[in-house]
Amino acid sequence: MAAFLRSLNAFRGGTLCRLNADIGKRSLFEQSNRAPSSMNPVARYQHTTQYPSVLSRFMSTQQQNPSLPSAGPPNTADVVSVVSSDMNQGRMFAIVYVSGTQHKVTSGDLILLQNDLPADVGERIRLEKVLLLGGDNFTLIGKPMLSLDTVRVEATVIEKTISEKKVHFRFKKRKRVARYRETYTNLTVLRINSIEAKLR
Amino acid sequence: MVHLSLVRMIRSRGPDRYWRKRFYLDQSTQYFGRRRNCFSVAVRAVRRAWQNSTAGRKKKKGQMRRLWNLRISAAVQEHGLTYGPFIGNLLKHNIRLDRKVLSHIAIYEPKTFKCLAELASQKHKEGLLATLAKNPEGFLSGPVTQDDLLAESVRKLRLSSNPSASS
Amino acid sequence: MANRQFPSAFLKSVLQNGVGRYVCQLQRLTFQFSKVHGTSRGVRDYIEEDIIDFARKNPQVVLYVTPHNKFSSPRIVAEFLNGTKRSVQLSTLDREEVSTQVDLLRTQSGNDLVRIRRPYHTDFPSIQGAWHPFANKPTNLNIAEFPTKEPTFAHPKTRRWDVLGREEMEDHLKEVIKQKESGS
Amino acid sequence: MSSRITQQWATFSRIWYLIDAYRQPPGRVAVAISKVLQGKHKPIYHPLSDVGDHVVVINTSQVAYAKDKWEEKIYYHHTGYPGGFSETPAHEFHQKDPTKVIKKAVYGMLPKDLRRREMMRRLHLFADHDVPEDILANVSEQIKPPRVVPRALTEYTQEELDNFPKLWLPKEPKY
Repeated sequence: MAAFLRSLNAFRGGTLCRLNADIGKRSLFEQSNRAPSSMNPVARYQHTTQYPSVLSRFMSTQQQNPSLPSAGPPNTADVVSVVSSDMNQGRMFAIVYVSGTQHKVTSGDLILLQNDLPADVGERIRLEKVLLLGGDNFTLIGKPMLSLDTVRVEATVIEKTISEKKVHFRFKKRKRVARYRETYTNLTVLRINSIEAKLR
Repeated sequence: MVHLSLVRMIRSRGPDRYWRKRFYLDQSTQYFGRRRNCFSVAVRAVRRAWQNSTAGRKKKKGQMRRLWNLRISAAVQEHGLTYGPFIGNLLKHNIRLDRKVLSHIAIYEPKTFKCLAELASQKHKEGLLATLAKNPEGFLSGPVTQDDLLAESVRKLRLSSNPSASS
Repeated sequence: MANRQFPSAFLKSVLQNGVGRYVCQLQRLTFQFSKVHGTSRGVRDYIEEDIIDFARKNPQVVLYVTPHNKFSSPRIVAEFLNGTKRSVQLSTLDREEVSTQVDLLRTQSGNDLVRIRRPYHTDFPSIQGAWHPFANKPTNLNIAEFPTKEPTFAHPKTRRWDVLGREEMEDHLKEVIKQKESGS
Repeated sequence: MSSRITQQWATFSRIWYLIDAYRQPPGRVAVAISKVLQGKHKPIYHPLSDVGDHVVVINTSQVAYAKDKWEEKIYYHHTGYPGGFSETPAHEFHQKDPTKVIKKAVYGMLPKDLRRREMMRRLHLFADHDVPEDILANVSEQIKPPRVVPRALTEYTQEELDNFPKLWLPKEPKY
């Protein structure tokens, strides 16, 4: 995660943040090209309006879902029908618990497990412990897990290998204590094939 | 000093002492200065590196957890809740998402995270109301402002000065 | 140890393996061993006992058995679909250990055995759209004039009377008292 | 799928915050400011990625130290040369430059490394409420000051003073 964010950070050096930094660097009293906020109230969100796809996605969260009845608290049956129609429409993600760790997965993902799964390579397995299922407009939260009838996450074991060499070394100075051990952990790579869901 | 194929290919491979040193010097090939080629310095550097890597594998787990906690705390504050009630009340709901996944959701699936925050804050309020019902006297000791105190003391003063007003 | 001396990579697969079906990545195995040396004994046992079974179970793997006295230290050379050639030393291993080494090569993909930087790979990091600074801001900030008398950015309130509000607490207490009275 | 790079621009965009230091304790203002400058209010925070926001502070000349701290608090400085040591009480320090008290408080709360210089460059301090328009145009949210702004006796109108409930009346001084 951290490495990923750092790589993101490397990307953005050239564009927006430099623009902001330049504003800071310039004389504070220099007139900016940007319109004053009184003229255009949305001016301060200028950098997001340049990318309408991003903004519109979040504008949609402000609006009510038209298929939900607007007045009063939502009825359970209505919510179930709306969520059922949303399901399997777009891409979904699930949080699965495999080999002691939780992973957020969507179909087509690769995940790396730090142990040796009993399944052989090429076998298609079902990940049964699903903690959460989400789509663009809905979230199903398990307490703590969703039932087997609701969600079905399938994966293929595509690789079983070992990690790089890890040196375990204990040393005490002036005590003639030095323990050197090389270890390799077993790794399993899974390909997530499908996430299917159905409310019953 | 990196030995390539020639040393490895000769028939008599030399004394053990030589290869014992090469074991350490092979590890220090990318170090700077005398740490690379001078054995007595290199062996200390390599051993120190191994110790650091052994300790670092353990340390990393704690560091990552601290970072996740900080991120969850920042994300949950946008929804008007703090870290402690959020984590505690998710557990009361029996939602067992771990901190790695929660911080990941906070960045990549903000709508789902908002749902989780709302669930937690709802449970938080329920819990507070339950404790309030057990201890109603705690109500007055809480939300007292200067105005409340003043109004209370004025009322008492009037009662004591004018007994007919109370009846 | 994580530095430039030790290479690292991101998680990947060869040719989208496992999306449709799984394809075994191991293509060729060459057993290089000696017929006379004691170090090759485990390999010889493996070839006598197990190699036929292995060949039957994995018809896609081509096996070469090349005994020669020059191979005083026996090894297997494995060739993978992505062109990787990897050799594994087998001297003084017994039959079962040789068997595990062969099985490991069968299940590997031929990618380098290096430190993996992230334990997952995804083409769709975000389904709902990633967080950005405006995601959870109140919308009335769009038309606010600064400086304003009602600032919005603050650390959340943690005390009970701030979370619940005075009216909500009063209502709740009244209800509790009502229930107690009706119950008694 | 839209381009991933444009999505990052929104995620990593910096926004500008405003805070009014009018009758606020400098230390508590600095706590709020330093968190925003470091980016610790964002779920994408990482110490190595530079995600801090800008902060504009107004009315720094009006900060309020508690009790007699203006006399008691002393700012020390040493030039490094013999005899280069100097002690300045807070009130003198504040008179020299009315933005310096907040600046020094924030500076001390930021991480002591190379990131600190970049963060301090995103801190914009103004002694009064006159802020250049181009800076004010960037501001998109205001930080709530840590303390409820108290009113001085002189700031109450005569009507409010007359209507204020009195428990007792002070006696007229004899002299």
